[in-house]
Amino acid sequence: MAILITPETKIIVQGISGRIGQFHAQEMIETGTNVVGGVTPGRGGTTVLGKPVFNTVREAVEATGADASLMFVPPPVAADAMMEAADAGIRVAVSVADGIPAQDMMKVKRFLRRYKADRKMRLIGPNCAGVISPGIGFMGIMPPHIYMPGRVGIVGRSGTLGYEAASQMKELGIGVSTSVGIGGDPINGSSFKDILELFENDPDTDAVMMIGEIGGPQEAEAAEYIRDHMTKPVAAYIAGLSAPKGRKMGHAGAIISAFGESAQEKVVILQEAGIKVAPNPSSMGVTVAEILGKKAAA
Amino acid sequence: MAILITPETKIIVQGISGRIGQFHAQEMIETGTNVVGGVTPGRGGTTVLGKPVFNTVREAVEATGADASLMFVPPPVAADAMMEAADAGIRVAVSVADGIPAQDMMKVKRFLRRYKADRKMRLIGPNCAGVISPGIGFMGIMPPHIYMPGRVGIVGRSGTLGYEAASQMKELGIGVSTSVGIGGDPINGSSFKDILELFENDPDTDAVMMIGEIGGPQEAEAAEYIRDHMTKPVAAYIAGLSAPKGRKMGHAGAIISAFGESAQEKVVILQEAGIKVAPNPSSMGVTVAEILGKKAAA
Amino acid sequence: MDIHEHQAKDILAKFGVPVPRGGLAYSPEQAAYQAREIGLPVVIKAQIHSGGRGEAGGVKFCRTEDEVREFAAGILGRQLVTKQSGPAGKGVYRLWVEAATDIAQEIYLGFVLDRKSERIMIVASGAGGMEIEELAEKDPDSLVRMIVDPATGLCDFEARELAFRLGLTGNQIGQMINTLRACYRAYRDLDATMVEINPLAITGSGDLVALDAKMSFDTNAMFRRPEVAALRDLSQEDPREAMAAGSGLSYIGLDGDIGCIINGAGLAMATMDMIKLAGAEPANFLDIGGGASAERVVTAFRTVLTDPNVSVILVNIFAGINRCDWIAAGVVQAYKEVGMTIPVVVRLAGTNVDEGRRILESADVPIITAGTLAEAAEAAVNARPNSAAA
Amino acid sequence: MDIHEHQAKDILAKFGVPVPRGGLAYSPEQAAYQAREIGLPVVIKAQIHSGGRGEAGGVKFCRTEDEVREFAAGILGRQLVTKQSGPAGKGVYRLWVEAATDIAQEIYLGFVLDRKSERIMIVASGAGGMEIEELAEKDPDSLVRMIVDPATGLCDFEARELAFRLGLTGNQIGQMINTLRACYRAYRDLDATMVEINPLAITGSGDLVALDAKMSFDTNAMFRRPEVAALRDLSQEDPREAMAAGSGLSYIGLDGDIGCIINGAGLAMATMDMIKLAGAEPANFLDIGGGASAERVVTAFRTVLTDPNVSVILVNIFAGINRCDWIAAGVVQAYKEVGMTIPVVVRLAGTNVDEGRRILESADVPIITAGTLAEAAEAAVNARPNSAAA
Repeated sequence: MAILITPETKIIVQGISGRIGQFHAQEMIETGTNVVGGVTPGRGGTTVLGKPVFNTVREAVEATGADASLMFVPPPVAADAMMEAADAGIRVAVSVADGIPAQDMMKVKRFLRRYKADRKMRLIGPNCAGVISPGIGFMGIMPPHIYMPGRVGIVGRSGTLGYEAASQMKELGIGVSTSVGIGGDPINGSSFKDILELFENDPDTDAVMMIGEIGGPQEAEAAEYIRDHMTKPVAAYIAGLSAPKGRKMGHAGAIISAFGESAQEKVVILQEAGIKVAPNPSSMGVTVAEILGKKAAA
Repeated sequence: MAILITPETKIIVQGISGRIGQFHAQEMIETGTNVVGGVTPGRGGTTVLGKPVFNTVREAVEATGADASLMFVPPPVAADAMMEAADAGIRVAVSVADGIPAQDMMKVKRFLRRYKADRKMRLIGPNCAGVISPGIGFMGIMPPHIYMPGRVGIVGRSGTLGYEAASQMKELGIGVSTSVGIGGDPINGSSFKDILELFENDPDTDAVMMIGEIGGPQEAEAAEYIRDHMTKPVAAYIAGLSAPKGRKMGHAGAIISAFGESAQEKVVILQEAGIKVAPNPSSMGVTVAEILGKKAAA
Repeated sequence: MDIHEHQAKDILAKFGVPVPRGGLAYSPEQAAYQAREIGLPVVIKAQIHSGGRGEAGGVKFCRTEDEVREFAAGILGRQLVTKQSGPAGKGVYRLWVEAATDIAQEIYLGFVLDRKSERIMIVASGAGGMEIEELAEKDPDSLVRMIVDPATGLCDFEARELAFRLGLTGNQIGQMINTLRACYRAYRDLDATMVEINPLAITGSGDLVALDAKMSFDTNAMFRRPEVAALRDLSQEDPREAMAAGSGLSYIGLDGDIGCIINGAGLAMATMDMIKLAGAEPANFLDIGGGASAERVVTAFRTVLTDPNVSVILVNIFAGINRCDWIAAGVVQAYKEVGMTIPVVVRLAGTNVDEGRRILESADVPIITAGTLAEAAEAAVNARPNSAAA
Repeated sequence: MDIHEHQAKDILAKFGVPVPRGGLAYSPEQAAYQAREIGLPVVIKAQIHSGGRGEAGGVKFCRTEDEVREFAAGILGRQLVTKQSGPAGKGVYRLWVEAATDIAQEIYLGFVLDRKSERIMIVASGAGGMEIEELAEKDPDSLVRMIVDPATGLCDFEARELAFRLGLTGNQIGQMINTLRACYRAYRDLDATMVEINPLAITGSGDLVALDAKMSFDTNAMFRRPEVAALRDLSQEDPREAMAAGSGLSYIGLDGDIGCIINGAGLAMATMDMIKLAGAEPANFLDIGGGASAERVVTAFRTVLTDPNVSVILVNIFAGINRCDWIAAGVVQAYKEVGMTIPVVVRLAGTNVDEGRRILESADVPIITAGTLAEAAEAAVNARPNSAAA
């Protein structure tokens, strides 16, 4: 089954008529992803890559039955695209946009509270690589060939570190059920905990690799969830052990705050929750192999 | 038991140090109402009428265990007082302020959505006479002596028409369980339906007198509720049968809209829902007597 | 509180609504000057607080300065009676002169408070030009309604959906989003109760422009909107209603002969219903409000008596936050100060009723007292000089 | 994006925060003039984008114009090193001269984004004057935290509660409500990421006044805040970081000797971790971003090479939205255009990796290639001229 993208998922691409939207939509289609249409305001009635284009997400959902959306929409209007998708009934949305104002994301999170749980959209990102369920399809910008189908979930803030993990795992013959990039922004749609819950409940996932970094409270929250609620083994890696205190490192979110959010502190918190932490980014694959072995032994 | 004000209710008065606040607080205390304190920012630590005064509602609630608040706060800051009460854990609040900006009330209604049902404040008013449970106590500006204790609930937009009904009922020997003025503003804290639900569930109320007027959708909503969910008989009167179309009649809320909210239309809607409608404001008492008779016969 | 079309356009333009170029004129010469500045042809529009000006002859398309001067001279200073203005009409003291627009299509756009959702509702239609009541009747399918969540405000995607639903295309989509956003912000930031653009025209070249605009404001919020409150034009209001409001009274003149002085809007309406039931007509609605002093009662008498049709006055007070003794003192004082020549019926109930009755009894004034609402209404109807004829 | 104290005070004053009278000076004469206009004594404050100015000698209380002139002459044009400025310090090019205030008590007031609640958090303390980190350590009980619900904004009652919790009394309550409201609106309306007033002084006469103010802004939102973006002062930024940012690169200079060119902030941090683990130090953080062209890669080389400490360059790319062929072309182009004299280690993976490797192999450039992250870090550390000594 995997999570978020299953064989039943019907995907539209918001911003399909743009250069980048079209490039990745084509990759998705070529990899067998179930893309059913696209949305570009003002281009309703045209087709792109053989898929129908609509003026609004509502029209796209009504015509195609789409339940997922990948958004290639520029940062200044990316929040609006998210709210449009949520209001039109999309259930899973991925935003890759990098550079959305923080207050726009506050507004989106506020907006999503309109909907009851059974109707609420799950937002992945922004500023993320997206979601891939190898062998089923993907919504995002990742290179699909580096993922081997399998039974380990990956969840990470950083896109490239997610690739790194998948590739190290493939090297060791370990496949991926679903890999999720939750994005590097200070306010994002889904937290580590949100995705860990999905993996915990996914019968096709045996273990999870979680890739965190300096800044923000979500790794600590995840540690607590893993300790108290997860039955599946989790490995982790935290980037930024060498980051100098007080400097921003690219991701707006990766700021070391005064309140104990350094990489070192996160490693300790994770270890205290019983999670196996990879000592360096080259050993993510090996660490996954270890927890899988541990599980087999248990 | 009655509704909203029971013998257990502990009441504070926001604005107790003002002339009007003090006058009515005194009336309340003299009638045996359980007033436990007051709030006037900057007057914390003083006493009024022998009751302690606090700077904030939160402090008052912590010190006295108050769960109800009557607000004598000027219209420009009345909305803020409501939100303060809600945030401090007050469960029933009455605002008599007349002249609150409509957008302030939109904000209050929005604010109250923060709280889950089991913690949400019930707001009565604004621009209302308040609530009285004869023989137990009152929160408001009504003349308490015109109410006879009994088993008929009264709910109305207009304060003075509520007095009129109570006085006609007393004339006929019919007493009141609780009388609630929901207020004449276009946006108010509790609707007819909200209060009717309370009366329906109150073992000490046998029947209800509902006093509506031109403008707004709440009488029609109440009619539907009475028809579908109420077992107790309801009598009604709608003021404004002679009001000329398109003119405002005092209450900002009493505007005849284009969409079927005239007094005549409301009377028809209520009658179609099986509710006995008093033909004129002098026969409110008689109409209550009729429905009580009907009930006895049933 | 209503304002003039030109003021509404000014405000909306500042928020980003496209409006035609125009200028204000208080005389035929000024109108001609404005027409020259703007460039002929122009449209001249009488500025009154009322709709239906076009049908009533208050709007004129002019090709020459002479036409402008002639129309302005003919209408300035006149009362313009429209189907919304009431029979007395509204005085025309200023004209708005604006560039004539080539209209391809008319859109209706309105923002109001929806009492059901307790939120701002947008109503729009591709068949503009008509009143919203007519529209709702004649072309209900064209009406698009949208409710705005105050937690997030109007979102661009919502505005875009609305634009597509009205059948707009190309640049109009962006223009409509801007217009909707501007109207919403003007409504919210200035405590409006109504914003209406009708028509919002699509010009021959396909652009949107607001050809007429109405705004009303929440009187209760004007304390924090002094710049809006300053736009009030007393020449467009009933002088008695304005005077009464200044004293804390809510007064509305009506067509009957029974003057009413009542506390509470609900009781006032109910009393009017009773008068009607008793076969007469109220001369006014008057709510003396809460905490009324004797002075305010005297002012109420003076206000009611400015209406020459009044043949009897009915005072009906059920005091809660008011006090019957203060009211009674006011009635007695009115007798002394105002010079009463017509019968007065007084019914008192509620707070301090005994003291109130005592004051009335001990004063030497020829008041007819009543115990109940029904008695009061009946007594008032019967006390009229011509009631014997009935 | 940071701005100067005087700019923050200007902004906050417009929103309603009380600030002392003051003026800007670019020379000792201007400083003396401002002091004369304002009235002595004054406080002169070096305007740099950094805290800790007082301890570093950047703030001076002056009783005479001579003192003013002397202090200004001594500090203008200098680099001021504070505990927050980094070892190079920040250049002092402007001074803020303001009326000296009689301080009875100092309050700390800060507005930040709380990543846990994803809302704006207010942090306040009655023990102001210290940095928030110190405060949190030394007087944690004095810290009051309050989270603002964006659906309603900061309510007056919340501001009032906060004022009472800080022990304010009398007029200070209303002044604090105004100050909190002003800061909140400035934060929200201008897309700030931080507003800090420290100290917010209580004067001898009991009034509140903001003696220092800091604001930072969300770079991502500056497209819609041109008036804020215009306040940027490049003299306060690292020129290399600013230049890199102009080309879409995220560059931060560090103290080591291994230059890094990497895609993705996460992979960049991880690569730096690997370098450290291999016993060396990175010379910089550099994320080339998504969709990087060959030109951007060349710019990245140029930027890294401006640091004289760099003795080897490590290129580590795991391409998703990027493409290895474009990156490889960029590396080859950099060799041709930049004049490379130090070793370059390249690791490519991901989108179009085979084409990328082919380009590197067929080009006649002395690149050291690596297959994995670990190999790449190790190769870079070993390729340093002085690594044989290790």
